[in-house]
Amino acid sequence: MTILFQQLSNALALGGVYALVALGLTLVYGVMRVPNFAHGGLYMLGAYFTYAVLNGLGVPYVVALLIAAVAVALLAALLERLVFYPLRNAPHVHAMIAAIGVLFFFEAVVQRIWGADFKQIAEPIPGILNVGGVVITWQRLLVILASVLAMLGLNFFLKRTLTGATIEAMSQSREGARLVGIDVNRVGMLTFAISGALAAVAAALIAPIVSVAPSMGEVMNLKVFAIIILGGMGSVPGAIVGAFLLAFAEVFGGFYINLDFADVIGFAALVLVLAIRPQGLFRRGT
Amino acid sequence: MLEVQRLSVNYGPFRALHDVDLTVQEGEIVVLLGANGAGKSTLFRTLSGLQRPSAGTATWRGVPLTGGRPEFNVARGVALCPEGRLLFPDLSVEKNLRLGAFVHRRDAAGTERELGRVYDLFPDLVGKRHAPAGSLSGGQQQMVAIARSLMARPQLLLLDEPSLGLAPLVVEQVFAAISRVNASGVSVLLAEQNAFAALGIAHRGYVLEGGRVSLQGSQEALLGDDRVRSAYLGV
Amino acid sequence: MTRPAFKPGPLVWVALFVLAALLPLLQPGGFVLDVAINVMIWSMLAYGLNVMLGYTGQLPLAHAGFFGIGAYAVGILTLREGWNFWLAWPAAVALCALGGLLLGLVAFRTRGDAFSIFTLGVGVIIALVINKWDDLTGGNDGLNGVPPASSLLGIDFSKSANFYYVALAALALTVLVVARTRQSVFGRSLVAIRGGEDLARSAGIDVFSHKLRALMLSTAIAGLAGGVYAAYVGFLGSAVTGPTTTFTVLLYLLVGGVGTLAGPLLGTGLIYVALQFMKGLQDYQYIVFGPLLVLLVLFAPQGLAGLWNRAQMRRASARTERAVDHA
Amino acid sequence: MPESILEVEGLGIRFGGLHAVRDVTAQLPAGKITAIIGPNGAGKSTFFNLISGFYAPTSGRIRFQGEDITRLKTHQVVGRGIARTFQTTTIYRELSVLEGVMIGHRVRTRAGLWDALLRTGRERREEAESREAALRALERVGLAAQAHRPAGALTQEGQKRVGIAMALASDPRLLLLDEPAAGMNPEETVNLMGLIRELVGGGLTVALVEHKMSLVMGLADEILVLHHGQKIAQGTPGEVSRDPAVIEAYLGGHAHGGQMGQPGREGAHA
Repeated sequence: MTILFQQLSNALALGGVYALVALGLTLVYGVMRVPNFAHGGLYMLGAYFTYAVLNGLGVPYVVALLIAAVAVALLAALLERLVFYPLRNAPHVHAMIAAIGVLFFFEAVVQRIWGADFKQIAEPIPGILNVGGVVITWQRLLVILASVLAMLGLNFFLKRTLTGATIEAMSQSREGARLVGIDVNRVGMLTFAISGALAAVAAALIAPIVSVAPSMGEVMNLKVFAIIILGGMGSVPGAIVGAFLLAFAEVFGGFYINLDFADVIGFAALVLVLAIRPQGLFRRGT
Repeated sequence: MLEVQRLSVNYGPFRALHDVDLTVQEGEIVVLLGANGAGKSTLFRTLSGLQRPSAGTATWRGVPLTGGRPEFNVARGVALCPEGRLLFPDLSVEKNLRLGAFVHRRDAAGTERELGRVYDLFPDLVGKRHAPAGSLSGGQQQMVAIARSLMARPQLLLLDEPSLGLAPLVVEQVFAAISRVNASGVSVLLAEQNAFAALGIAHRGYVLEGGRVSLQGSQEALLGDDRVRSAYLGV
Repeated sequence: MTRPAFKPGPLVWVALFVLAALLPLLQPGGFVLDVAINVMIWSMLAYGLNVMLGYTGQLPLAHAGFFGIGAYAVGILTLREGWNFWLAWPAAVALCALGGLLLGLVAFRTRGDAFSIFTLGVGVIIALVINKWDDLTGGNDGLNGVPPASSLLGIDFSKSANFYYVALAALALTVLVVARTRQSVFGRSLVAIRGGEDLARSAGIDVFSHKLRALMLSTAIAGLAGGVYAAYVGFLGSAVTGPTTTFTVLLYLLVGGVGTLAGPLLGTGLIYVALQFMKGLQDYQYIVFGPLLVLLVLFAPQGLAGLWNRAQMRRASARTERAVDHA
Repeated sequence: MPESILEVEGLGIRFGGLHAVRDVTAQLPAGKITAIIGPNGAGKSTFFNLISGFYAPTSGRIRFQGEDITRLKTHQVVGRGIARTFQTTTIYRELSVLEGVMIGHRVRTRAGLWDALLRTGRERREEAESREAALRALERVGLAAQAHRPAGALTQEGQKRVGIAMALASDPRLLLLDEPAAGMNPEETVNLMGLIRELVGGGLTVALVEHKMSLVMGLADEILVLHHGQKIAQGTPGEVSRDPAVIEAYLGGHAHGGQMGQPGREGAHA
């Protein structure tokens, strides 16, 4: 029972992190129709920025998280301007390849600055919470709560604010958005910035649990792409459901079948779903 | 007024518009007739800023519309209700309409007022205000599209084939609505295949053929001209 | 009539390979030969990728995985099962073709971005399975001591200078296969698919079956390259089967020119050799590579061979215009 | 009624809530030119897409030369002898005219990957056949002299002809032309009409979607009128242009009894 609950809390925390990263990716895909392979790089940078700010400025964890989020958001917006905007009319393969280049660049730069070995971020609230024999680490609880909060915030922004509506509008009809007077370039940059901030928040949340390494972006990249294909590219609910599905498949598959193959199980689930439903779970057939 | 002078548009090697001259005076309804492929939609896309011309000018009240920035044109009071509607299908009708007022986002009261006016104009939409726009019937979607362009409070409304695919009764409703909008002081440029319905409410008209203006004149003159008929039916 | 594309004629290719065959006589071992063999291996992989991206218009991202399957198949069969390299190698190629078939059956239910990402996922699965399946692949420790290619006709291929000819022959075969494919009824149908699937369909082309066969050819070539790699390097680690390898080869292909016959060799040669001169940079090569990829797609997406083509075409059209003026 | 080459029966397709084509029953007479007309959005292109196997109908049947082809895939439909062109000039611009048109003959060849790699007799034979078929098709559309130019360098009309040649290279019995005259000037349109007549003279059946009424009225033996996805009339140009339902569909409800009702104005081409 305790073990089951622990696995459950692991899966929820992991799912929350996956969801935040995948949401940014799916928003960018919806608005720009670009599969942003550099997204994992932004996530990785978020972790390193948090690490650097914590160590360099000695500020509290939450402040470091916010600084990292803002920094990565700005960087993502810049990326949109410099790379994706000029490629908006080129074949998709081009944008995809450019994004891969950016990802490699980020990784190499981080490796240059911080080295290839793992970095540790201390848990802001160490220890565990014990409620009637049910045990959960504070950090996992924090991850779950914070990611749910971030998702609710995003939902509020998209559904209840006019600026948020412009993002949804643009993903449904780019020309329609232009015709009502929406500056699609600004929305594009904004969407990139949001995706960067979400990725950085996710990275800062999970960093105390996992170690920080340059390659963490590549791994995450593959997973969130799996998630948004699983959920249907561009679909917001699809990204969330896909994220938790993958997290549960990994955690419980790893626990009950073979820990070594946890990652394989996740991707195998993806292959299976796509073999049956090529357009993903949450996208209407094309 | 809208003043279009020697406007030409190329798509690659293909010239879709050829030296088009056209005006719309303040308060007028001008109809643009022509078969499919005659260049009507290209003209509208150019006037809205979606498409850049290769030559010529188009100005509204002296301000050029050809900078390739639709948001600028909307803010200057020129709104397009496009062919194919280009609604936001998964958003509710009301959200579509509110986004239509995006250029007036600092004037919340004005937007509420305008919302009331378009619901008056298209009462059918009131019951559907919370439904996704994509779930509506073709006629209702067309009403949403027109209403959305009105939310920008245009002084010049560009309507590209508003009767497309609509049942005759709905077409009459739509045309009555256009007349009312015009009566409130909005100038209208209207493209139509439905020549007689359009000429019924227009002051003047142009016939576009092969990207050129082949004929122009008053409502009466065009109604009586065989060439209008032949442009459509070839009889 | 000028040729519209950068196509060194068959004679140029033959001359090139004859020249290349002379290399071991001048440099019987060492650095230069090593670089040459590596360039041949990686350019073969780039040719495999080019069959899909260049001729069929779809970008699969599992190619390092198939390279790995080919390499590990040769490694396991020769090291563990005691097979002769000359049997293991074709078996590895056949295995990769079969893998391509299986992948295509599922992956071609998607197209465009989704196809790329889907195949990327498959590539990751392949790399992970190779990494985790300790009993078969040696897992993290890798597969050590893969024997060199066995002697054939009395030639000892454990010598680099001799093995060089194996790699050269494999590359020549690859170029021949790719060239023949492109210049065939079948290959023209692939180009038709690249130009637009709907148009190809309406021209009566069975798009699915053509894409499937192209992918099988493409993964078979990846396996061919992997086999050479296994016998040459003698050690196999799972890292080389991961997406980074795919992306690196994609960079070679882009630099050389997607969809051209000379591009894969040109790009691989150039970048690989340039890297050897920047040994100190090796760890940080992607600080240069990353922006280079971006700049390439921004400013010269057609690559070196592509740039050459464009210049040729411009010259040709200038010539015809002049001719018209004079007429 | 002449013998028909293609019959559709109760043909319909829905996209979500939209009934793009509804319960259309019609025949295309063999060896004739049938024009499919109707106001914008009437379902004409969808009708073509159904016949050519791009869309699977949600109801009804299609029979071609007596065979049920309703469920066939596009390449199988082309193999049976139905070729089509597209609304916009969709051709392979970067290929030479000849190579692009040779693609159209693919459906008559069987050479596969092994033939390509081994340069088999079949490969060489079919390559030669494709070339001949393409050259024949280019000859028919009057582009033989342009065979080696890049297709993208041709004029709009030239590119349309390449598209038609590509369709002809598949050796069709029925040719579907989707707005062949779109973007052409009057002179080019007249040339195109001549070409279509020649093709039909050679035994081909042609069906075309077109908005240029001068072309339709001057060319078609038979006209099929669609409106809101339904067939509202079929007959000779004379019959159709006097049909009140057609006039109403095109010119709107106010046309009755007005200027439009007057007879005896045929032939007043624009």
